[in-house]
Amino acid sequence: MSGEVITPDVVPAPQPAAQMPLRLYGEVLEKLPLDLYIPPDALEVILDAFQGPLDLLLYLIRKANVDILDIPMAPLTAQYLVYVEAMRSRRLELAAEYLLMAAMLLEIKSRMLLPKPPRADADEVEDPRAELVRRLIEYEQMKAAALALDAIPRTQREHEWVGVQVAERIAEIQPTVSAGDLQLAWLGLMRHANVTQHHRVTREALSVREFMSGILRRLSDAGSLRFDELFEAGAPASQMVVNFLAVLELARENLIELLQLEAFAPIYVRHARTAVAEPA
Amino acid sequence: MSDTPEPQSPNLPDVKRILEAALLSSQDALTTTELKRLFEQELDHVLIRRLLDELRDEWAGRGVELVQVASGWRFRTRSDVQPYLDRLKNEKPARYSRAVLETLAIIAYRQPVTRGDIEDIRGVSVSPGIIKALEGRGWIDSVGYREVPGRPALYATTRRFLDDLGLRTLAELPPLAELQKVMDFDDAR
Amino acid sequence: MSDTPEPQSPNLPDVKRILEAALLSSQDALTTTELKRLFEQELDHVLIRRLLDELRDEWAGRGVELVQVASGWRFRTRSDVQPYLDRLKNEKPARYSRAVLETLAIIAYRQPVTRGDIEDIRGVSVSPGIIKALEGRGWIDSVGYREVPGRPALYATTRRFLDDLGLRTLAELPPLAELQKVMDFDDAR
Repeated sequence: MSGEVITPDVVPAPQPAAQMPLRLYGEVLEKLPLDLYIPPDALEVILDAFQGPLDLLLYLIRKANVDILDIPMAPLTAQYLVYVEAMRSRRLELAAEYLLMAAMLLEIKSRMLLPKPPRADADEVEDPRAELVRRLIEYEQMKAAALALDAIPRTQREHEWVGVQVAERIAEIQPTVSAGDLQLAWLGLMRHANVTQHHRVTREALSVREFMSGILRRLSDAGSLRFDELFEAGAPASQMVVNFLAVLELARENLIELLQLEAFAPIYVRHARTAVAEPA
Repeated sequence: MSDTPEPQSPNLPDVKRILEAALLSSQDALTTTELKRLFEQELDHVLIRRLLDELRDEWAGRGVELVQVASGWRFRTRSDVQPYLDRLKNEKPARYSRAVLETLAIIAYRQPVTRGDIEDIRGVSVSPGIIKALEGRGWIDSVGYREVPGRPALYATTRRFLDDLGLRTLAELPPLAELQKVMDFDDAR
Repeated sequence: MSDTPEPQSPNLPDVKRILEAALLSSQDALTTTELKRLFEQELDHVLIRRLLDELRDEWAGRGVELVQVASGWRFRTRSDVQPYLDRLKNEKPARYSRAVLETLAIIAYRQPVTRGDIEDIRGVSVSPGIIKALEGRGWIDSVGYREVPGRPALYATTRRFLDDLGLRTLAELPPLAELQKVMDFDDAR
């Protein structure tokens, strides 16, 4: 993909031919076709500039200012062949497409020379040039479209996308955990420790444990509470029972102390030996 | 699940401020549907659209503009500041050869096309390097195969191609020249 | 094919406009020395600095702010729009490690427990980071101390833990009795 492309427009204007005669298929060309002359050292560059035989043909047609719908096949073919011959004589690597096009042009030219068959439906006879013209027009269209596309301002040439840094996250996205994850974690633990029996916890016991935590939390806030304050008046009986079990379990695990100064005096509940200095 | 407090329902100036921040910081263009997701409350498409238009107007005349491209809304620098920004860049922007540009034009205007189709139109063979360069830029990709012997790949342009050229749809491509002549010719024969 | 003309000497408003566009489109922070390279004429450091200060003031109160960081100047989103921008992201949240999940399970099912209790059950030491992570999440807290030497903290799950897991009470945690069956089944095959 060579960057700089020399468009056919920079081909120098024809100059009077004073050099060696050009030969076309062995015959010396007496008269140079219009707009044909190319300075020898420019040939390579110029041929490089053509994208292929269609591009070359278009150049010749546009330069000669002829109607693309009524191409004079003889001069065009002659000009084209001179170019191709020039390429060959300079041993430039000639793409096969150029030769294929030369054959096609010669074929069209010869068909144009044949007398038209005297038919009634003469309208239906197709112009031998039709297919070539269709291709030339389509290619020219795309050539123009390529230039138009390239003229559109585009990112990284005329524009840059704006992309402002996003401030550091305040809080990273937190992992989610489901109850099932916990179940699996416990399962893994138990399998690993093989202490299932020991740690079997029933639904009931869990409720007790929840109340245990709750009582400890309240004691942390309040310091100590009257025993009856641990029970919510009007709570369902089942809840009262679970709560009571929680108090007993806390006492059994030495997590709380139950204090009664004298018989029938209120019972106080506090963290085990809370009197010991507790870090603030 | 995040620890950040749920944002309150923002009022309109805040909505615009948030839209602007989202568009300025996004790596890609954002559609109005995506922009609606910024807000907890359900905002109307028409409202978002109106605020985007207001933002675009507010940015007019600055070095950066809000544009609507194929994949949504996006800020980009204006072309008149680009020569300055180029001074900061170490590499020059890619220039494409005529072969690449013509191939791109054929894919853009005639898609989906096979490499054979492109060769028919250009009259020369298309090197794999050209297709690779366009694919590498993210401007074309293969969208299927033509069910003929060899199952050649069918190429089409991408949304990124439109985005990079600042177009919303293929219909915004420059109209093809000389189409009239082709018609005349077809009619004439 | 764009033969962009050499930019003319810009006047001051243009300089500011160009600085803004460069900073908005740059991937990295830009130093004043780099910013000077935008312009052909030699601009004073003090001038650039003054314009940057002006820009910073002009952007105050918007969703994006101009900040000076160690590596230079850059625009970035303000933290208050972050919760909105987060909604656009669809990254998957991270997952907790097995160690964290097991610790959480032990605290949930055996609360109140000390770190020592957790270590007894898991058979490995529990890093302070795990406890911190769960406390930071607001899922566990210390509800007291066990009156043994060292007075280790007793951990329990919080209301927020139940809320986040969509449970009303701990009793709604998957029953462990059923787990036993699952395990028996697993062992049997």
